Amino acid sequence: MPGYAEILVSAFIVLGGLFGLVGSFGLIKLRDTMQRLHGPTKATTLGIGSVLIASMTFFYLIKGHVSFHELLITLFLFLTAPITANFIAKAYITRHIREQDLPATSSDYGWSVYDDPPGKETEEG
Amino acid sequence: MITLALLFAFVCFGLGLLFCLWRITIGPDNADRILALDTMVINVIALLVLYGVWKGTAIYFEASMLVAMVGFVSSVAYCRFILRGDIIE
Amino acid sequence: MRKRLIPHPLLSIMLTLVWLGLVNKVTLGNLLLGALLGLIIPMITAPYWPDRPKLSRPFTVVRYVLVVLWDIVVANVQVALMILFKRNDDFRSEWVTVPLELTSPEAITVLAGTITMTPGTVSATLSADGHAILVHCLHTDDPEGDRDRIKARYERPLKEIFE
Amino acid sequence: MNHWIIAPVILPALLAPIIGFVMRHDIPLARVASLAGTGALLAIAIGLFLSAGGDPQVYYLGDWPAPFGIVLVLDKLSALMVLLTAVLAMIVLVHAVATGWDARGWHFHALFQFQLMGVIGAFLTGDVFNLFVFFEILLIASYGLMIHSGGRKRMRAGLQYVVINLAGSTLFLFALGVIYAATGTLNMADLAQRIPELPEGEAALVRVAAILLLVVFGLKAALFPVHFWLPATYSSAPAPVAALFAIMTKVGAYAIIRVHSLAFGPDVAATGGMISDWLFPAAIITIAVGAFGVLGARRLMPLIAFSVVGSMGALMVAVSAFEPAAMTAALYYLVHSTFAAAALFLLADLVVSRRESDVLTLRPATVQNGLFAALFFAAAIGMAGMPPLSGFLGKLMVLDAMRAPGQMPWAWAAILIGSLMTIVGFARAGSTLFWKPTALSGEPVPDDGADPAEPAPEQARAGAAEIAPTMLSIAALALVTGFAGPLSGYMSDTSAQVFDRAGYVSAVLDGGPVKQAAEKDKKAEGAEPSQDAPADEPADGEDH
Amino acid sequence: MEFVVASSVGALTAAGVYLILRLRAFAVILGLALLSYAVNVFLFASGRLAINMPPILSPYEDLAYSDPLPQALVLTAIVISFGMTAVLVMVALGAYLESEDDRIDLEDEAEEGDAPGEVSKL
Amino acid sequence: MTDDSFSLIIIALLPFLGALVPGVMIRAGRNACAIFTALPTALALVMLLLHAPAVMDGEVIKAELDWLPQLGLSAAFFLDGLGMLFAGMILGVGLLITLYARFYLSGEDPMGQFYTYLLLFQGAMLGIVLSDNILLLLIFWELTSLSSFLLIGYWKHLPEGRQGARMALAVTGAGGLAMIGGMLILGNIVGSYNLTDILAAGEQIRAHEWYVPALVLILLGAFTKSAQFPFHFWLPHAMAAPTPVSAYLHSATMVKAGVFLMARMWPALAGTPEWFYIVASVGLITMVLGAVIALFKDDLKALLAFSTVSHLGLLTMLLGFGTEAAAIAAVFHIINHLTFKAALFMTAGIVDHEAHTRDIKRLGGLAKLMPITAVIGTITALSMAGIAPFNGFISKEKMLEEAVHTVWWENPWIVPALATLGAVFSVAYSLRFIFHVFGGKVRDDYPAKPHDPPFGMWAAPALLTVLVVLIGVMPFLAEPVVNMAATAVTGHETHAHLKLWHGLTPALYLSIIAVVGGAILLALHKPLDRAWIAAPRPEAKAIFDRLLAALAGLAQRISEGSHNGSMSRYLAIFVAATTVLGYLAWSGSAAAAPSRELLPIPPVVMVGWVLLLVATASVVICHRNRFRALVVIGVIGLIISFGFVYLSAPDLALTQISVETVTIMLLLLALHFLPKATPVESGAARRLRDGVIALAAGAGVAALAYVFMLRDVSTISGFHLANSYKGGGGTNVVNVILVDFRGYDTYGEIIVLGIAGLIIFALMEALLNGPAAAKLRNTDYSQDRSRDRHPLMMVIATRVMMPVAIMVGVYIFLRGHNQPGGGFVAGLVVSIALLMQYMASGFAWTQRRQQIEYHSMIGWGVVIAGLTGAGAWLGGKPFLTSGFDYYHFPPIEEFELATAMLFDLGVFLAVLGGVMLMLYSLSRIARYAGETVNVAPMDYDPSQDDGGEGPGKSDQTERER
Ligand code: NA
Ligand code: NA
Repeated sequence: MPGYAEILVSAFIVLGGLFGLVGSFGLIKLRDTMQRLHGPTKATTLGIGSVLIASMTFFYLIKGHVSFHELLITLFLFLTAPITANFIAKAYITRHIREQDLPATSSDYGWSVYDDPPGKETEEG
Repeated sequence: MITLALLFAFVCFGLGLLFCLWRITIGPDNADRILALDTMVINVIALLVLYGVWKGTAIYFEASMLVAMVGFVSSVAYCRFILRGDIIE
Repeated sequence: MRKRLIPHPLLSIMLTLVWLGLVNKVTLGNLLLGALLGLIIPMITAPYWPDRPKLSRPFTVVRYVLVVLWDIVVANVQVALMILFKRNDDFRSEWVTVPLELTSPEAITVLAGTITMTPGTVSATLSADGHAILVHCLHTDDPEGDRDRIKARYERPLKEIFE
Repeated sequence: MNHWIIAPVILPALLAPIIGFVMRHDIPLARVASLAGTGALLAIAIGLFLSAGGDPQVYYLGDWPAPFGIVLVLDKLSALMVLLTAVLAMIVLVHAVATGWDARGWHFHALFQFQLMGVIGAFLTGDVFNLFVFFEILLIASYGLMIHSGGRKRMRAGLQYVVINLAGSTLFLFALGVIYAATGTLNMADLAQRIPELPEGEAALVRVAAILLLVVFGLKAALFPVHFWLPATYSSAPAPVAALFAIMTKVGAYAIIRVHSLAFGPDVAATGGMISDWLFPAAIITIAVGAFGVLGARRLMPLIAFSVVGSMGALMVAVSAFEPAAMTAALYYLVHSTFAAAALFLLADLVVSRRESDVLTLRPATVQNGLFAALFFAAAIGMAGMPPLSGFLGKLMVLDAMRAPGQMPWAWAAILIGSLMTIVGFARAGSTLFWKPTALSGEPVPDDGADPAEPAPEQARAGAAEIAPTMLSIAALALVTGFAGPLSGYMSDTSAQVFDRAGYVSAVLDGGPVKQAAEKDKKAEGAEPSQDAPADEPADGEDH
Repeated sequence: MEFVVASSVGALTAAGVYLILRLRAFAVILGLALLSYAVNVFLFASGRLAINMPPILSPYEDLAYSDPLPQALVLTAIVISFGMTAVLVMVALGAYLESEDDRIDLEDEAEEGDAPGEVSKL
Repeated sequence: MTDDSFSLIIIALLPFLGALVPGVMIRAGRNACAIFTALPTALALVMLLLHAPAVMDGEVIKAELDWLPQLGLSAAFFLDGLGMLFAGMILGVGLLITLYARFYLSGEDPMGQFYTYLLLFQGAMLGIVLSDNILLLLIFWELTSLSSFLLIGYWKHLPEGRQGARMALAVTGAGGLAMIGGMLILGNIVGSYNLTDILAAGEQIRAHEWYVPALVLILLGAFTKSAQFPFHFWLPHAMAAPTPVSAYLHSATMVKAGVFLMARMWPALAGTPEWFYIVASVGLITMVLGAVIALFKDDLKALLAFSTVSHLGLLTMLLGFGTEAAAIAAVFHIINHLTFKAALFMTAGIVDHEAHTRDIKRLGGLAKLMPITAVIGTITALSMAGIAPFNGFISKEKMLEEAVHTVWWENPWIVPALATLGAVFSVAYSLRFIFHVFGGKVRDDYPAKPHDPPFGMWAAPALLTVLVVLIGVMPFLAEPVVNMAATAVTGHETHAHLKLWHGLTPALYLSIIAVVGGAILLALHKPLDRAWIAAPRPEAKAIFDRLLAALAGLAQRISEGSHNGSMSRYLAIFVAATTVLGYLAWSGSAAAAPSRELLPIPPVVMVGWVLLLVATASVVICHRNRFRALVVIGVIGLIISFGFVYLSAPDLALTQISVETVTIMLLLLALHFLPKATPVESGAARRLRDGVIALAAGAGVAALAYVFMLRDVSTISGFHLANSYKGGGGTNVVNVILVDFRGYDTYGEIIVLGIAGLIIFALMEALLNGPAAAKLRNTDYSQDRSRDRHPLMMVIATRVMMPVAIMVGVYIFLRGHNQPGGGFVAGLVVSIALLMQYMASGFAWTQRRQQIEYHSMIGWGVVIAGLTGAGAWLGGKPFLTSGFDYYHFPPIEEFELATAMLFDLGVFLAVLGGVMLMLYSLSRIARYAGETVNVAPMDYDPSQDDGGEGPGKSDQTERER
């Protein structure tokens, strides 16, 4: 087992742990929900990213075979994290923020949580 | 060294889980709970991956993959319930 | 005809790669099986993705990806430092409206995702007609600057790529 | 290996999806298929019954040797239960088709066939976990049948039925966990072999497993104090379904007979008389519950349901002795009470659908009042255990068998007094339902202005096909009475086989496919995986 | 570790039992879900606990494996209880839609047309 | 079988065979019906009489057919003197009653039914007296109760009939059940249920410790049947029956069954002080009481009924004396009572039939209007009074004679005194019958103008009256019959000497006292009657009614109170009982010391533990907020899945996490329609109780798990590990167990899923076609706080995610045999992938883009799995025997094909179809509830618009149905 590999892997692991911890810490530290939303979507992403890199490095450098699994998980998380954050934000906005407290949209239509899309006025019933 | 690093990371993500638990328990909003659950999912994935590194096996990879997938789906479902009531209207 | 058989070539390639990643072993058999699945699955799911997005400028794509990755790292460090060392009272969170020139849903989605993954911003919702994104900044002293940065750094290349 | 053993499971299992998914829009076709399938099932059941004369026959699924794979065991007891199920199924199915019940909701026939599959599978299996699986099949099918055609009352009763049985299934799994933890096996024969040989220190686990299983099976068999679900369920279920459920309580009884006499019998040191000691008083109180319920019932369907509870009590009293003569009585009574319950529920359906209520108050007589009255009289004396029908013989056999000094007074008093209360209850119900009311005496008369003596004109007369199933059930009672001698001869052979543990064990464990790993098995057991499990040291297992 | 598993099973069971004793169908469903978790872990534990010994055979080395049988049993149990839960949820929904509330208890059996006096008529 | 025994069986069976006839013959007319009813009776009687000479010679004819040898129950009959006497009476009177009823019943009465019941009853009665097996006797005994229930309730329009029938059934049925107990004890003592054996074992029985219980139980049966005090009250109420029934059942036959039984069991049971004090005392009381009450009854049939009670008491008392002479007297009185009482009932019936009333107060002077009836009535009533020269006199003399010699509890006076008192009243009511009905002046206010009936109606009583006179005048004629029966009763040969004149005996003095006293009582009837009416006295029927009403009410309260529909109570009982039983079972034996070492608890596990406990507690605490509870449940599922990974069960982890997700989806979908919060409904005490039960159950389960995890056990799974690869072709042992070793379980499990799909579909249809539909229509379920239903971002992400997820599903499916995964998880993963699509663009849109028959998919899954299993039959192998092989086509590397994968495909399809059908059903309900359906994949597609004007692509919505 090459020594630099060990150091590299360990470093990524420690980094991952730190970012993961900070991300979750944001969850309890920050005051309002919208702020808290920033923690996990970023800090934790890097945390888990580091962990995945550590894992790949570990398997390649120490176990001696290439592992693509981690890439898949990364792909998955990168695809899903914004959507989740978007939904959580909307869930929060609809329950706690009035339309007038938000900046205007710059077009005729309001934000989609409050306003129907164009041509949708006839939908009710 | 790796073992030590792993131990450190385990403690970090473990603490992270406890923070999430705190948020889930006290809320105050359901959006916070969903957020915490989602974060918890990410922490668990990290733990699973690290566990695989520790044990030197890739056998737990499917679990992390699946956790990532269902974590997303259930977070969206919870949010949709709050947003629309019917999640697959 | 070709569109019926291979509705989304990029998706097919991606799926083939995903398959190789899943089986974690590049062999001829796996490649063939992956390619086969990469053809079949998009065919099955084609009804749910009726139109094929236009994609051009591969170089811009690569540059964009690298930029975003770098920004993600930076964003993470910044946010981590803020979480750790900034007093809660010192946070100045703002809502920012980012008017969009993009119209392709794919492009909008990528932009919104990018915003979420990068420095101190989360895209919260679109306007009902899809011409603006509502962005929440964790801490900002200059909302207009943030908006312009987003438009310049992310929207412009995306517009090149998708339209 | 006799492949016919699995036929009664596979036939409905293949037929049901075809009916459910291919013929779901074509009721006549589904009816034909269902009737034909049930007819074939009956033929197979008869064939199996005739072939079950000798030692238990074992079917090794997947060609794996016991106890490692799952086995089916066809012995006299399981053959009898399968045949009973098939006969009952045919009767009930004809009723359901003739009365049109099957068309009042979706998927009756598919669920019916699945129900048969579950019940028969439970009777045939030789594996406790597989028993659980088939319990679940028969239960989930019964949920569907129970709420067939919907309606408020049925739905709410159905909800309770589902909930209590889910709780029961959970307990079943707990019990199986304890069994596996204590014995390391799931095969019934293997259990029968291993449990007596377990070291004394493991007895406590075995005892807990035995008692938990008793509660689980008792729940199905409607034993006090886990019987409470039955009256509401049976009286809210569609009548033909309630009639089919006559076999469901018997599944619980069968499971106790099978599992407890194989693995936890009185001669097993770990359990000793424990099962009897609990089963007996529970059964006695069950009789009382049934009797009070029948006497106090204000509606016909609950009355019948309570009589089913009472009959299960009498049956379980005999089972609780775990002794051949009593078991003979129990088996005879089991067959009898199945048909008696079916007859009553089917008849009740004919009557209640015409009276439009099962409330036991005086109402205008229905069409064919005399016929219904006569059928009710016959079915009721069957259920109440009055002569000359088999109920009386069954009860006599039970009484005769219960001679242990500590048990006799209780058993006799409960059965005799219970019978009396049942008779009085049925007499009251029957005379209210069928004897013409009059204004002469101050008895309440419906005040809807109709002449109470005249049946409502729009009532449809029950055709031959509608009445035939009820009559067949009663005819079955008569046959059980008339051929009491040969039948109880068979029962006594059966109960001898039930208590012949060694015979069962050797049939299952000594026969079967050549064990490719007979010696390897020894080795594997020696190198027991969980024994020398090293603590979590990083193993460099590799993906392959 | 054994204590952790046992106490978790106990806690899940206790919570599940408490919830199935509530009066509303939804609480009962939650309770049954918890009980289902509890029993799955319980059944799994009947094969004893083992760490990093998944029963995936390795052709290369002679490893020790955890007991695969309870795992297979639990899988079967999970699937079955999934089907059961689905039905339960639908039945509960049906019962709720057909009446005013989602109470689990049945109301009094007595309905109009019932003459309680008839019993004493004997 | 000899001719004799064959003929005996025929005799016993004839009434039952004949019972089938009337129903058919009634179509041929009432006369034909009556004749064909009489035929079997007559035939049986003739056959019986053919045996008479032999029986009188002391021969006993036997016949036996096997019935239920295991129990000792056989269809065994024997004909001895006692049986002969009773069988003759039953058949003889039966013939007369058939004749009488032909004229008595009106044209509206369903005569065929009547004769059927009558013959059934006759058969049952005959069976009692001919049975040589006490179990058989019990069967016939209860049959008489049942058939008399039908006969008493024959006039269904009379509530009195209904109540009388039920009362008779309750009382005699109860006695019958007691008797079963007694008889079974007798059988146990003797070791045989054969009557002959039992009668021969009298010494043994009387010496046995169970003698008294057996005696009491059997006597209960006899006393209830023969209307002995305190069970006498049912008989008068049975008089609601048509008079032929009263005459037959309540004078001649059924009520004598109890007396018969006492006579029958005499050799086995009589002769002990217990016998004497119980039987004689009860008989004495009944005799006096019945006679007293009879005097004050105005209804002719009630008078006769109480008279019958009294005479049955007399018979019982005689049998109770236990002496041979008393037995002879009893037998003789049985005959006499039969003759006069049957005739009297028929007379009463004639009066009722003609005058349309049976009320003595409205009668009188009938002697002139219906002289024949009057003669018959007078003679037989005099016999009933015990007045010479009629037969009643002789038997009463004999009774008094026996009474005089009887010492009761060292008191020689009490029995004769009471017997005489009974006789006094007996004379009084008999005379009243004569004088108040036939005597006196002709009235003009009868409800109908009475006159003598046609010959057919008075022929039967006339014949009996002839017998009354004949036996009275020439009693020696009856001697052979009496001896024949008495010999059978006592068990040794008797020599009865029946004379009209015995000289001046004490009995004669007592008789004279009785006649004089009776005449005085009749003279004083009016004031006595007033006093009687005024006097408070217990009304047996009222007591019985109240008792039964109380019992039924109690039963109703107990039953409905305990089965009150309270599910939570049922479950509490279930859990508590299980816990207690489990604890008792556990503590019944000591457990051995632990044999395994504990595994360590690393910090992450500690964290997981805390998470699980806190989450579990929060579910309980916040369960009223249903949505929140569901979120927390998600935590529990996540932790448990993680635990499964940690504890070497990757397959379990995969399954757990995916099942949990789908389950939560399902719950969310249902919660959409359900109340969002659970109200507080149980008080603190209730919650405390539930908490205690819950904690006890939890502690029990935890302790159990802890204990067994500390021990080693040798399990069968070594075989699976050893054979998984070699025999099952897979390295994932769990998967090989699922699809191969225990594939049958898995087959069952997918069937469960298939059934679940069916039920949910059926349920949905039922709901949408039931009252729920209206509720769905009329309730607004929408909680659409947000206006965007299908956000663009989600739709776009899903377009990429779903194919990837499906790919993952395929991967998990294909590798399941060798690595964690398999058909079930794959099915769920693909379901989740589809779910993503549904959540993104809505169910209806997605569904419409691609019609997938989820119904058929389940069916195919189940069928494929089943056929894969059955395919093994082709090779002669058992169901589910698997096959696998490795293939190698260069340049592709070697791969494996196994039938188990086909089986797994079935699993996959069933799971996918099942989950999707559930979602489909819920979605249909939602649309029914007013949900609108989009026609575009996303709310609004900005690339399609032309500056925000005009309708976009998604603006058209449609509504289901
Ligand atoms: Na698997
Ligand atoms: Na095989």
